[in-house]
Amino acid sequence: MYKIEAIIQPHKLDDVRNALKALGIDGLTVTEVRGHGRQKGHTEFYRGQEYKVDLLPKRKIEMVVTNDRKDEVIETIVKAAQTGKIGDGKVFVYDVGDAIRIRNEDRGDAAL
Amino acid sequence: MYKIEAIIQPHKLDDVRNALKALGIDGLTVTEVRGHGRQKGHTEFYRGQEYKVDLLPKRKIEMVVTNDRKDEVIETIVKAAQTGKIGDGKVFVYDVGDAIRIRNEDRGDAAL
Amino acid sequence: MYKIEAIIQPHKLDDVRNALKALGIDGLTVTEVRGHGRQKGHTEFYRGQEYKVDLLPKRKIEMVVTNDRKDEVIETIVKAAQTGKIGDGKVFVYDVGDAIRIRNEDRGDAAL
Amino acid sequence: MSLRTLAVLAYLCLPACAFAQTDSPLPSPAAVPAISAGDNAWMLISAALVLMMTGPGLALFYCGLVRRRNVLGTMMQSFAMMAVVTLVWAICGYSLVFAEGNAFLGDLRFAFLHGVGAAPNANYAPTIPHLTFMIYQMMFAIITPALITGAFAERVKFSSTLLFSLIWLFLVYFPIAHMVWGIGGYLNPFLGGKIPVFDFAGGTVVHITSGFSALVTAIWVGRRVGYPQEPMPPHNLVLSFIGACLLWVGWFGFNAGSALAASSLASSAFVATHLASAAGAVAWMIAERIRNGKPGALGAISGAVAGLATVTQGAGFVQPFSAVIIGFIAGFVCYTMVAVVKAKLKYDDTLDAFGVHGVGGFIGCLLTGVFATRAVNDTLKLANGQAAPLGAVDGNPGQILNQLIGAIIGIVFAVVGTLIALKVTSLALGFRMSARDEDQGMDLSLHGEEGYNFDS
Amino acid sequence: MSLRTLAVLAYLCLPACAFAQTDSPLPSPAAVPAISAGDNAWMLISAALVLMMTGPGLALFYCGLVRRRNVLGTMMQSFAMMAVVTLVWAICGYSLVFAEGNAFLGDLRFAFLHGVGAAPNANYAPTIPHLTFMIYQMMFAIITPALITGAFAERVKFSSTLLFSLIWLFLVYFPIAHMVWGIGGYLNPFLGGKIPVFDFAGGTVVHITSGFSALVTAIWVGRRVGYPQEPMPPHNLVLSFIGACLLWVGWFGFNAGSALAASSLASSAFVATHLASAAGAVAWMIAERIRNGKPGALGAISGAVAGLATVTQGAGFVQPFSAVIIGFIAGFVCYTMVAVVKAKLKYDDTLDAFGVHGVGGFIGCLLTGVFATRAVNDTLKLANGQAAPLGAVDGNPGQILNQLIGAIIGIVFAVVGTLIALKVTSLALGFRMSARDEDQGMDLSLHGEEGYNFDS
Amino acid sequence: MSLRTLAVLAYLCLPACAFAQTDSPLPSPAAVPAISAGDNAWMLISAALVLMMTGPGLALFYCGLVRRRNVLGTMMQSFAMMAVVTLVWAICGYSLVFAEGNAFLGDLRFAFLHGVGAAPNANYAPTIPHLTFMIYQMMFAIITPALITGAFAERVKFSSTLLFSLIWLFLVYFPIAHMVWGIGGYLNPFLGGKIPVFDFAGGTVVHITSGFSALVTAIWVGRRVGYPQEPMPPHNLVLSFIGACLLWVGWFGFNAGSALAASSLASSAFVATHLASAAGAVAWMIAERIRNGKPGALGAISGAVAGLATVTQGAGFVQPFSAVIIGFIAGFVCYTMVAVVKAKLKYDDTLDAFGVHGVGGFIGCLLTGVFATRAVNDTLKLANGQAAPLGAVDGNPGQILNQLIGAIIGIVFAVVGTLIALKVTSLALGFRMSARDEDQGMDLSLHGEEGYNFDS
Ligand SMILES: Nc1ncnc2c1ncn2[C@@H]1O[C@H](COP(=O)(O)OP(=O)(O)O)[C@@H](O)[C@H]1O
Ligand SMILES: Nc1ncnc2c1ncn2[C@@H]1O[C@H](COP(=O)(O)OP(=O)(O)O)[C@@H](O)[C@H]1O
Ligand SMILES: Nc1ncnc2c1ncn2[C@@H]1O[C@H](COP(=O)(O)OP(=O)(O)O)[C@@H](O)[C@H]1O
Repeated sequence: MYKIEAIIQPHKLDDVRNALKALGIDGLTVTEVRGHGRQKGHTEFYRGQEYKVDLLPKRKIEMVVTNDRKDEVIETIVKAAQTGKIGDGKVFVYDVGDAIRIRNEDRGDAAL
Repeated sequence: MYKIEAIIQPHKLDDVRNALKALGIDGLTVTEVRGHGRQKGHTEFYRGQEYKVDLLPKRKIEMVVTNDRKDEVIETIVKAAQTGKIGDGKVFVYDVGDAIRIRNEDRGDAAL
Repeated sequence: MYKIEAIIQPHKLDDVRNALKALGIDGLTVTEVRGHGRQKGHTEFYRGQEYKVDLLPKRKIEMVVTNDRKDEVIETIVKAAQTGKIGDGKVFVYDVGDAIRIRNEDRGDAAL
Repeated sequence: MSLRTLAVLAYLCLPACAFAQTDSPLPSPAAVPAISAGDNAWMLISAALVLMMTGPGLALFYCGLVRRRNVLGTMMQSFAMMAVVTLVWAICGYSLVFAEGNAFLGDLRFAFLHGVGAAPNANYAPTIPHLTFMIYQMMFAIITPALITGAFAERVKFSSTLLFSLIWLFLVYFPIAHMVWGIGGYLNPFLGGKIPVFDFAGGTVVHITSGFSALVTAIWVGRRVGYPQEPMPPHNLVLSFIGACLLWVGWFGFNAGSALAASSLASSAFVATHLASAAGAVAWMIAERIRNGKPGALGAISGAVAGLATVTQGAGFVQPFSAVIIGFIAGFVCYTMVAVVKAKLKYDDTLDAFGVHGVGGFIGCLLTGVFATRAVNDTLKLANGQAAPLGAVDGNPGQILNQLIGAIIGIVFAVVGTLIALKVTSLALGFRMSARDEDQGMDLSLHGEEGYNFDS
Repeated sequence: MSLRTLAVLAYLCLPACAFAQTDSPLPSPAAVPAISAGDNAWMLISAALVLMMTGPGLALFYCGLVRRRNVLGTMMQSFAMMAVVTLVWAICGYSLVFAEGNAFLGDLRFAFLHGVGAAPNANYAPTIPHLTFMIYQMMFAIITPALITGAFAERVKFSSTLLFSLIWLFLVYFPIAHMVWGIGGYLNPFLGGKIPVFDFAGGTVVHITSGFSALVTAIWVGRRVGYPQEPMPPHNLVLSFIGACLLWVGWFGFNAGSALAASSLASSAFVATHLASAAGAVAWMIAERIRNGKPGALGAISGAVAGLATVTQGAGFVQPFSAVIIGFIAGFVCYTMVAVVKAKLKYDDTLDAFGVHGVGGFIGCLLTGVFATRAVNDTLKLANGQAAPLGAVDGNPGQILNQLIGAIIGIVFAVVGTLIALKVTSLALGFRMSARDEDQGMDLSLHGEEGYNFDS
Repeated sequence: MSLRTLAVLAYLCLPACAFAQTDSPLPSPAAVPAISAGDNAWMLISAALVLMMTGPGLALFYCGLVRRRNVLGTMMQSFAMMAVVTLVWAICGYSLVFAEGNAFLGDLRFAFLHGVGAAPNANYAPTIPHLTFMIYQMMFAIITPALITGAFAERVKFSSTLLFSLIWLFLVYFPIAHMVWGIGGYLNPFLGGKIPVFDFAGGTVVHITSGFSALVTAIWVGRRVGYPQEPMPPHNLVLSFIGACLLWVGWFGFNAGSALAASSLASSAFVATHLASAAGAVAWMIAERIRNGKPGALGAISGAVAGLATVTQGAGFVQPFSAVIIGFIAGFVCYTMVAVVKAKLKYDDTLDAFGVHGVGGFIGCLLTGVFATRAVNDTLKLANGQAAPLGAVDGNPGQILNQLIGAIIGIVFAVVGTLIALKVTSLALGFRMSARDEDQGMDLSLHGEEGYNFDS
């Protein structure tokens, strides 16, 4: 089991979700985050006072998948989220020790 | 050290926290997330325009625990969060490499 | 590759970010979270009804770094976030399986 | 149950009253007085202010106090009154209250606003068009059932709220308003009533009726799921703050407008209203400072509203510093009610419609008997043409008893009418939301919308 | 294209009209009437209410409906009108509308408020200072272009919005307002017009012009990126709710204020306004209940606004229960327009400026021809001094045709003027934001600010 | 320190003044004039509007600009004034300002509103009840200390804010208001003053005093922790926008209401107010467009408020296009003050109470000396009964000097009084919150509440 964590542009969320749905990946969790990378922020002005904002809104999608689906999921996300411009985001992959479905206490791959 | 990550129904947060407290687990971090799984979303209407919402509000609880507490923690969470209905959520378990308490630079199990 | 996850006081975010910038760490993701640990919460009153709040606002910073930077990053964060008071937060370290830059599909260390 | 019996009795009686004696002549005023542009300007703007009290005023005050998922549902409970009560009032409500009829209800001569036009109704307001008087009074009928909804907020169906409110208007508001303000009304000291109750702007008609009805509904419907173990802090006190300020401002239309002219009596009621509000806020802050160590923002605005509700009955009868005393008492008593007594009794009056309006209205009714004075209001004349003494300060302590009787009659009607309305609504539509809907929130389950979509 | 040709023609014609015949004498009233403090009080407060309709009213109603990132940009589209139109109106707008000129435009005798002072302008409002009349009418010129911005919300540059609105005022608002309300205006039945169109408070002048112009702009500018596949739910319905309530309250100034005195006609217009709003809200809720199973909060407030927009034209001419009918029709028709027709035609009128104001204004114009009655408004006299019959209910069904002609003239001016204004603006500054800016949101890209910083 | 000495001197002097000469007779008007319903309607609604300026107006304008954690604390600084100043004004404030006394303070004849009733006070407003005049003026005393709180927002204890404001009223507001507006006041040109200063609606009394006091408090209390390195963007500009719009609308009551009648002078002041606000908004937007490339929403509303504050002094004395000029100057100067000068000088006037109200009030005071004209206001008569020339445009350039003297006296009182009030408060209660409390935020540490609980 792997956890795939994708940090993407907010307006790409729907595209990515649709692509994943097409792949049969349903279980996922989304978090609103702000991020910084190579992308430059912007400047705001309040009564002439400058205020630099360099943490930009992103969405984090986390999904735990079985080993065999890892690569296609990554590929799908990357394809759906890509615009080719700075700020597109990253995908990180982690090992998962175990998974439990709270409803019925299924464990492991069955829980996903 | 393990990280236990539980994604639960928002209204179960208090129950889970109380159960964990009873177990002596104090350190935890909560994030507001939205998730999708088998649970169906709902439809909203704004001036007759339909708008399907299928990311539903959830709470993510993360806690890093020592190896020996892992199982009882999982069990406690599952018991407290369970309603038996779709949407109850998942628990995922991850390995943790290290932990540091910022206040006094304690490391490892001592930091939890 | 490691993921460093730091949970810190909200008002320490700027300090930590500046310290990391000085170190050359640019890529990071910030989440608003609420946490509980040894720190005591506070009591609110609404029309005389008491209401105990013991989940306090924190910021979670996540950054994935190459193996060789792990230690200096941790050290920098701890130094910048420390006030010596209860509630300063924790740093957790996780292994990362892989990283992909969505924009150009760079992989591994090159993606960071 | 005696209450139930009484309820049935009242229910049978009322319609009979409603259509009786429609042929008794209206006392025709000697000469038709001219319309005063100044008075009409004041009354039109007062009507606008009282509408503003319900929406956005009360809607905001209430919706800021509920949980996020009920913000729209709570607003809608007020807004729907603006829509629905308006039509009912125009169709027959106005007539049932202000037409001549019997001592308990007007007849239907003004149904569908028949005969309500440019010419003044000299019985009530000889210097403004009858239409102005009608629409001004309409705004009171709108806010009263809206106040009640605070007691059962977060757990009742929208359709049931509407049906309940409609029945309630017919069983409680229309009769009590007629009795207190209508010509020949049983409690109307100015137009031929039997028991003289002074209610300048609706302490009994609006606040006692809504407040005690609120208590009955809260008990009947039961507590919210999770109450009181689960914390349910207000989701947006800024909204409640805006609402409270607009209530304060709008209340000038409510109380000073009740002079029905831009007269010095209006000025006097304006001043009394403002002073009582300020005193109520100060008192509640002091109470919170003493009990919790910190005066809260919610406390300050609740105190102001308590002061306003409490001074409503006496606004046009009392001296400025009597209003200050009334406001202070209001702040302390309502605070105690809401923070101490309610917590003890464990009923779930979500937004304290009873604790503030019921309790405030009740003590305001009695205090009017204490502080009402002909030095402020000389409308009531003795046989010899001199102004009649009003309250205890005028040497007429018996008025306190009259006020108490008025209050009790208001309470009885409120309790009985509310029970009937609840019963009928429950049979017809059910009343409470399902536990699942309550958990999901009114916004989604009743209205299919969310209040905030900050991540869009 | 015929539209384009017509546009050019009109463009060439208008300035010629504007400055023609400035020497024709004003019909001097026999005696200068005295100012009435009551009327002046009412008109000043009405002016304040109409300003409040734009800000915060309309600004909130609109900005709550857009996505979070456009909240400030949307507010600014209303607020900028409060600033800029004010100056234009004082410089020459007032004169072009209300000075005597020809049948299509006033001359410049009142430019820079020359001659606009304490003495009343007896042609329009003999009991209030000329300055009061001027500033009251200004508020209408402010809200009208602000209404249009709802159609192209979330995707047009700020500078372009301003330039477009200015040109639009000269090409559409000033001529139509003069024709309908100005002395000698082509459609003004009270001051020597050719075709008698009854427009009490701006159904044609404000709602038809803004609504149809809105449609043109929405089609011209094209849909928002992502519309309609991507969901774009309102980001904060509480704001829209506050806005709608303030619109309702402010509309009393708009409609009842249009009596230009605190007269019984004002009371009548006040009542009609309120009843139509209530009926509109009820109708829209019923429509949503039938179609989606749930009456929404956005539906309820939209229905109220539809009722208000629709009754505007007839407010001072119709009986209370005619207003109820008008409101009901408004609720159902506008709902259908917005929920069914718009979805079919797929243009992106972001905030339904056309569906509510254009459609509501149009049917309100016709319905005024049906329901206008001398029983309410006897200002128009026959040769024999008796009140002239007004609408179909007075036995004058031909008035419906007059109203239709008025509406069509309004629409033609709106469409042609808007096309010209769009074209000129596009050439001068461009109109639409870049896709990148649209994606980032108006707040950051146009104003360099964010509406909310909740994590600061 | 000379300031300190002066402070002590003033402190010793004032009480002496306060109770002196209470036996000097009031100039009794020949005949008691009748109350005008129109004037009373206008003044009551103006009073309501001015209250609405403080709450919710100013409270929202301010609380939207602070950080989320201080939203309630900031609102409370305004709301508490509505409660506390009300009582102080009724007890003795009104008397100290408007009773006859000496040139610097009134006596206590009206304490506890003794003798303040239905009969007009002909010295000030012969056509409205004395009570109306009293309550209208009360609203000014409420907003003035509330304005000051903007300067030390986010870092001062609630109890200290209250105590400071109370002392400040006695040391600054009451004397200056008496001097400018009270009978026999030193600077009152209409009622026997020595130096004629024209202050129609409180440019000196409200804006100069509060603005300069604000500066003193900001410097005294020091900067917020983290200022200016740490960014502190406004947490909710929508709230500030609502607040600014309500300030604009309410300001009609403030300025046009200061005519104390629904006269053509009120209309004139209304127009001047509106035009200056619009011009201020335009000017500030232009300034931001030039300097940052983007006109901001905060800029637009700040400019409107600057225009309003600046035109306050001259509103009832200047022609419409003079008001436009005043508004433009206000927008540019206040922008420069706030965006350039403040940044250079590095004091932390959190919400720019000085930069907008102090600076605006000061230039408005001088510009009144330039633009005041008897063509607008002919109240001041020469010996021969003709209207006296007022400002430079009337050929009386010396008035600019008079205005300057008035401004300086206002500033001296403000600075000295504020220093004393700060010192006393600090000794009695302390002034600033602890750094820990400041970090936690006012809402939790002072009031034990949170403004928003969106996740409940
Ligand atoms: N090393 C990292 N660790 C954690 N998050 C990162 C890291 N690098 C980038 N991110 C996240 O990815 C987002 C996009 O990164 P950015 O460098 O702008 O994109 P790219 O370089 O791929 O065009 C950032 O805003 C941040 O949230
Ligand atoms: N594979 C997964 N990866 C990440 N999060 C998941 C996954 N599956 C479910 N979730 C999270 O758990 C929540 C509940 O899942 P759901 O499938 O509705 O519950 P269940 O099937 O256990 O009844 C989802 O809303 C989502 O946030
Ligand atoms: N074991 C844990 N797992 C996850 N998060 C934790 C854990 N312990 C602490 N935290 C997070 O760190 C924050 C600070 O912890 P706290 O115990 O108050 O600080 P400290 O003991 O270091 O002074 C908590 O609010 C919580 O968000």
